[in-house]
Amino acid sequence: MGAASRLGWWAISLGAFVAVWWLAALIYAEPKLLPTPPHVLDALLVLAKSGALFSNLAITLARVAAAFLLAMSIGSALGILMGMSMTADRLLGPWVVLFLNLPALVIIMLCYVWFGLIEAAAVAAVAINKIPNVAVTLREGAAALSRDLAEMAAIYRFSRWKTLRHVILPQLAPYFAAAARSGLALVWKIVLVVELLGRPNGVGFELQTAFQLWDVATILAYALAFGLIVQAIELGVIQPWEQAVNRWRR
Amino acid sequence: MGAASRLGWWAISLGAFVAVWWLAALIYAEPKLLPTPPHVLDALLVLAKSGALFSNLAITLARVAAAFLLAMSIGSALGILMGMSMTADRLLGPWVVLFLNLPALVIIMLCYVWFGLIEAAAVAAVAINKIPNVAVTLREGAAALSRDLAEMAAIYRFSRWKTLRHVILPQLAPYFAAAARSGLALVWKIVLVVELLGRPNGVGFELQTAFQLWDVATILAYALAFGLIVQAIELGVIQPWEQAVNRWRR
Amino acid sequence: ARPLKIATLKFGTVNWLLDTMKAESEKAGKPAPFERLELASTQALTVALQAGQCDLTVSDWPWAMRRRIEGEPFRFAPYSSALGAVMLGKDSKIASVKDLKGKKVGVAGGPIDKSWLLFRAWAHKEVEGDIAAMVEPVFGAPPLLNEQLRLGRIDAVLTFWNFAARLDAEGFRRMIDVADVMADLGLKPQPPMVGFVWRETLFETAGGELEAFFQGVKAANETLRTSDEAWSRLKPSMHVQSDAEFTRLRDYFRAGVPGPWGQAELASSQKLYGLLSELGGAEFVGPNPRFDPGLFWSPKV
Amino acid sequence: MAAMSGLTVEIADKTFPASDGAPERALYRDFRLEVADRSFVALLGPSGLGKTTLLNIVAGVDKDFRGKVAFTSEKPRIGYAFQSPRLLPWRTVLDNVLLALPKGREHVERARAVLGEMGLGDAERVFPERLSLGMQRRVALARAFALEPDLLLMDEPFVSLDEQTAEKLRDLLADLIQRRPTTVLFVTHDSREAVRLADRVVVLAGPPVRIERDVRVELTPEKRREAGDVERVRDHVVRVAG
Amino acid sequence: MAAMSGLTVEIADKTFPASDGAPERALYRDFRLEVADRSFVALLGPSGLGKTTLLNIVAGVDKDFRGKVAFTSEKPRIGYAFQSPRLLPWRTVLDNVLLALPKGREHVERARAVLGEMGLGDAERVFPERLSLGMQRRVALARAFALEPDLLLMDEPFVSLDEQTAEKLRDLLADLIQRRPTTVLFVTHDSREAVRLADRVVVLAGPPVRIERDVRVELTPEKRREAGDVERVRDHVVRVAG
Ligand SMILES: Nc1ncnc2c1ncn2[C@@H]1O[C@H](COP(=O)(O)OP(=O)(O)OP(=O)(O)O)[C@@H](O)[C@H]1O
Ligand SMILES: Nc1ncnc2c1ncn2[C@@H]1O[C@H](COP(=O)(O)OP(=O)(O)OP(=O)(O)O)[C@@H](O)[C@H]1O
Ligand SMILES: [Mg+2]
Ligand SMILES: [Mg+2]
Repeated sequence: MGAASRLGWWAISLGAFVAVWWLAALIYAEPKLLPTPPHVLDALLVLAKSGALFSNLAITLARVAAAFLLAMSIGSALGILMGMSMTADRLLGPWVVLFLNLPALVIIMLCYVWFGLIEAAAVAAVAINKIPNVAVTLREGAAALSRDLAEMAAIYRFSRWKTLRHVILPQLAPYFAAAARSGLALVWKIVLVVELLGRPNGVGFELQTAFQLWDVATILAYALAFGLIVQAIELGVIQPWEQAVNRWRR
Repeated sequence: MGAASRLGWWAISLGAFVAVWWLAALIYAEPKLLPTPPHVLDALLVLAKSGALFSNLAITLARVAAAFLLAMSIGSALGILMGMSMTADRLLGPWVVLFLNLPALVIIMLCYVWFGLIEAAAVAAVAINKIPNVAVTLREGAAALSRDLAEMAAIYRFSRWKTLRHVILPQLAPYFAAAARSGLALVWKIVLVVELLGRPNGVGFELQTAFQLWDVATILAYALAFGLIVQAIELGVIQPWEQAVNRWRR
Repeated sequence: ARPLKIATLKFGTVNWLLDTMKAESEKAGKPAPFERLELASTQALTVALQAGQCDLTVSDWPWAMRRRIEGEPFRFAPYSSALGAVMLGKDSKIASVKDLKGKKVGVAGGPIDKSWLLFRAWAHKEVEGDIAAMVEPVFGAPPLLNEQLRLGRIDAVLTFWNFAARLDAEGFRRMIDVADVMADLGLKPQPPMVGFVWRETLFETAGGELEAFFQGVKAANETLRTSDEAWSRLKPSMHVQSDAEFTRLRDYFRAGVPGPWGQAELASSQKLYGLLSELGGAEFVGPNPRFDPGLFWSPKV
Repeated sequence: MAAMSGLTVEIADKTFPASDGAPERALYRDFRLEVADRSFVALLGPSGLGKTTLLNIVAGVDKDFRGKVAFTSEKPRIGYAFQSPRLLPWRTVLDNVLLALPKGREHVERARAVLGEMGLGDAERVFPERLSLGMQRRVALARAFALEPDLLLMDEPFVSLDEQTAEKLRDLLADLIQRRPTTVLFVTHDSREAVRLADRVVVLAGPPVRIERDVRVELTPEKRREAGDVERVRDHVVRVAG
Repeated sequence: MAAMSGLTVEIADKTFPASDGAPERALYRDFRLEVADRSFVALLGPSGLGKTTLLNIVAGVDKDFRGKVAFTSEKPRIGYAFQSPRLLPWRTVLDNVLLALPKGREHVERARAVLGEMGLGDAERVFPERLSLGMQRRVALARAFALEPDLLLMDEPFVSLDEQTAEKLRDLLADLIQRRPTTVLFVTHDSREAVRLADRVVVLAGPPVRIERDVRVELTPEKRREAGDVERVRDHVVRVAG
C-alpha cells in the first residue's frame, strides 16, 4: 500500500470518527459534558496561543520518550532471555508477574520517596511500570521461535549478533510491534499519573487542573493533541517499519 | 515440567524476592518508607482480621474479572478481524490508536458523567481502556497467520468454526497469553484508578486512604495480596494452559 | 535569607493567599518570602514534604497530628477555617436531614473525610441512628460530584467550600454549612482546620524566615478580608464562570479567615479531635490517638 | 455415488507481479488443459515452471489470474496433497486426518485404516513435528486419501519415501482409484513414476507454460509393473522433453 | 587448505522419549559408523528409521544421545542441506547464501556464481516464499555448496527437482568435491542416485538401526554415467536391502 493511499484511508477513518463525535455532541447537547469538535479545537487554539500546549506537550513527550526507550530495551532483553532460557524464565518469571501487578501508584510513590520528586524518579517509575509488560510480550515471542532456523544458524556458525539480527529479531517483529504500540500508550498514561503525583508541569498536571475546574474541552484538547502525535508516529514510523519488515510475506 | 517442580522453582524465585526486599528494608532502615516483610505481613493480618481485606479484594476482583472478560472478548474479536481483513484494519486502525491513547482519566470521567457513579460505568471504563490493547496485540498475531494452513483449510472445506478453532486460534495462542497476562495487570491497575475516582469501596479506594495516611505497610499489603492472587492464577491457570497448548512443540 | 519552598495545589485556594502575599511584598519592593512548587494532587503534596522537596505544604491538622504521633516531628499553623457545606438540587424538596433518607448523597473526600464524620455526628441528633446507613453515599472526586448533582443523578452533595460556592452561585440550595454543624456540636470557637505543615527542624535552618512568612500570611489574610481591590487583582486567576461565583468565593474565603490562635481554639480543637477519633476510629486518627498540643504553633505577635 | 469430476482449465494470463527487486514472472498465457472425468493425468516439467501454481488454480486457492476453471460437476470434493505436508502441528496425526473428514464413526474407522495401511498405525496420537518428514508426507497423503475425493491433486507425493514405501503407496493409490472413480492431477519429476501410474503424461515447458508433449499411456496394470514396457513409453516422454 | 574431515559416530543409545500418547522410539543402540576422510557415503533406509536424526547428531544439533562423534580434524566446516530448505524467509535468496559465508567480496562473487549455476541467477533478490519449492531447495543447496565445507551433509537434496536440473546439480556436486576435498554424507531414497554418486552405499535397517549392507562402489566417473553399470551395482544394493 502506497503512502498516499494509507493517508487517504486514515483521513476517511478519522473523518468518520469526528463525524460520530460531532453528532453525539449535538444530540447530547451538553457542551460541558461532551463538547463538539469546534469547541475542543477552540480550546486547543487557546492552549496553543498561550504556549502552554507546546511546553507541556514537549515536557511530557520527553518523559514518554525516555521511559519508552528504557522500558523497551530492558524489557525486550529480559523477555527474550526468559523466552529462550527455561532457567531464566523459572527464576525471573514470578518476579515479572509480581512487578507487572504492582499498582502504578505504589511504584510511583516509592520512587518519589526514595529518589525525591526529581525527573529521574518520574522516568524510572514509568519505566519500571512498563518493563514487565514488554517482557511478557516478548517472552511469548521468544518461546515460539523456530527451532529449525536456530539449528540452521548453529550449524552455519552464525555469530551471536548475526543470529540475533537475522534469525531471532525478524521472528519477533510482530511482538515488537504489539509491545511498542500498547507500550507507547501505556507509558503515556503512566506519565500522566506520574505528573499528577509529583511533577509541577506536563500534560498530566494540566489535565488534573482542568479536571478540578471541570474544563472538559481542555481535557479533550490535550488528549486530542497527544492522539494526533501518536497518529503521526503511527503513520510516519510504525506503519512504514511494519511494511518494511513484512515485505517478505507472500 | 511437572506441577511439583513448577511449584518448587516458584518458591525459590519468590523466596529470593522476599530476601532481597528484606535486606533492602534492613539496610534502608526506614520502616515508614520501606517496611520489612514481617511488617507488611502484620498489616495484612490486621486487614484480614478486620475482614476489610477480603471484602475489598472480592469487590475489586469482581470488577477486574468483569472488565477483563469483556475486554478480552471484544478486543480479541476486533484484533482478529483487523488482522485478517485489510479493509477492517484501515477503517478501524486509526480509531484503535486513538482510543488506545486516550488517557484513562478522560475515559473514566466521561463514563462516570454519562452513566453516573455506578458499577456498570466503572466496569465499562476499565474495559474501554483495555480493549484497544488487546486488539493491537491480537491484530499482530492475526496478520502473521500462516497462509499455507489457511489454504489447506479452505480446500478441505473447514467450516468457519473449525477453521477458527483448529487453525487460527492455536496460532494465536502466544498472543493470547501475552494479552491476557499484561491485560490482567492493566485491568487491575485501571480498576484501582476507577475506584479511586468514584467508587466507595474496593482496593483502589483503600489504597487512596492508606496513601493519604502515608501507610506504606497497608499499601504493600494490598499490593502483595493481589500479587499472590495473580501468582495463583499464573500457576493454576495460565501456566497449565500454556503447557497444554504448547505440548506439540518439539 | 532563602525563600521557603511551599508545595501547593495549582488550583488550591491557598494560592489566593500566596498571590496576595507576593503582590503585597512586591508593592513594598521586597521579594516574596517563599517559592512555590505547584503540584496536581494532595498525594503529591504529602510526597513532596516526605521526600524533602519542600519546606512547607498545606494540609489539615488531623493528618499532621497522626503523622506527629507516628514520629514525624510536624508542626502546624492554621490559615483558614473555611469548611464545606451540604448542597441540594436547585428545586429540591429536601428540607431537613430526615428528608435525606433513601437519597443519594455525594461525599467528597471519602468516608473518613472530617466533614462527613462531623455531619454524621450532627445528624445523629436529628435522626435515629447513623445517617450514613440511611442514605446511599456516593464517594467521588469533587468535580465529578458537582456534575452529578447538576445532572440530577444525586440528590445532595457534601463538598469542599470552594466547590460549594460554585454551586451556590449557580443557584443550588444550601442545606447546611459544616461551620453550623460544628457550632451545633458545641465546637466553639470554631477550630480552624487547614493550615501549613512543616518539619520542626525547619526552625533551626530557617526560623527567622518562618516567622517572617507567617507575618506575611497574617497580613495577607487581613488584606483579603478587608480589601476588594486585592480580590480584583486575583480575579483573573480564579477561573470563575460568573460574578456571582466570584462574590461567593470571596465571601466564603473571608468568613474562613481565622482569628488569633489561643487557648480557646486549642481547647475546641482538642474536643474536635476527641469527636473525630470516636467517629473515625483508628482509620482516621491512627492506632493510638493522642492529642498533642505541641503540634500547633502560632507566630509570636 | 461420486460426481463427475472432469475439468477444463483456461488461463488467459497468470503473472506474479514484480516486487522488491524480484522480476515479474509471467507464468501462463493462453494456456488450456482439459482433464477427462476419471482420468489420471501426470504433469512433468522443470522446477519453477508453474506446476504448483496450476494445481493451486485448479484447487481454487489461487484466484488471482485471468481465465477460468470449469468442472463437469458442481463443486467436486477435492483432496490435495501439497508439495509440503501442511499439517496442523498442534493436532495429532489422527486429528489432522479427521479434521478433513465429515463427523462420524465410519470416518474415524476409515482414517485409522488409511493411516494403518501407510504404516502410521502407531503414530496416530503423535504431533506432526515429532515425525520424520517422510512420515509427515504420508499423513498428508492419508488426509487426501481418506476423504475419498472426486478430484485428487497431488504435488510430488512420493518424495522423501524409500522405494518400498513409495511402491506400497502407489498401490494404495491405484486401489483408491479403482474403488471409487477419481480424477487425478499428479505432479512429479519422476518420469518412470508418471508412466507407471498415469493414463496420460503431460510434459510442460516454458515460460510461459505450454504443453510440450501430451503422451497417452495405454498399458494394462500388469504391463505397468514391467520395467521394459515402462521404459519404452518413458523414452518417448523423456526424449521429447529433453 | 582444507582440514581432514573423516569421522566416527558411535551411538550407544538414542531414544526419543514417549510423550502424550506417542510411544517411545528407541532409534539407535550400539550403532557405529566410520566415514573415511574425503569419502562419499550414501545412506539408504526406510522412511522414519532415523537417517535425519543421524545427520543431526553428526552436525551437532542433536546432543541428546549417549555416545560420541569424533572428527579426524578439529571442528570441520560443515555444510548441511536439510530435508526441508530452512531458509530465512525475511532475507533474500542472495542474503540467505551470504549469511552462511564469511564477509568479503570474493564470497559474494562465489555465492553469485553458485546461484547462477543452479539456475537462480535472476532470483537473487527474491524472498524465499515467492519461490517454488524446488527453487528453495536449490537455494539451500547453494548455501551449503558456497561454503566449500569440509563435511557436507545432505538429506535428500535432489527431490523436487526435475530430472534435468537434478542431473546438473549432481554434476555441480561432483565438481565441488573434485575442486576441494570434501567428505560427504548423503541420505537418499533413490538407489540409482546413490550408486551414481557415492564411493560407498550404506543400507540401514531397523529399528534399532543397524547397517544391513555396506556396498563399495568402485566405478570410474565415466562408468557412473552408463545405465548398465549403475544398474548392476544397484541390483546389488537393492536385492540385499529388499
Ligand atoms: N507468491 C509468489 N510471488 C511471486 N512469485 C511466485 C510466487 N509463487 C510462485 N512464484 C513464482 O512462480 C514460479 C512457479 O512457481 P511454482 O511453485 O508453481 O513452480 P513449480 O513448477 O511447482 O516448481 P517446483 O517443481 O520447483 O515445485 C516460480 O518461478 C516462482 O518464483
Ligand atoms: N523430536 C522428536 N520427538 C519424538 N520423536 C521423534 C522426533 N524426531 C524424530 N522422531 C522420531 O524418530 C524417528 C526417526 O526420525 P528421522 O527424521 O530421523 O527419520 P528419517 O529416517 O529421516 O525418515 P525420512 O526418510 O522419512 O525423513 C521417527 O520415527 C520419528 O517419529
Ligand atoms: Mg511445485
Ligand atoms: Mg529424514
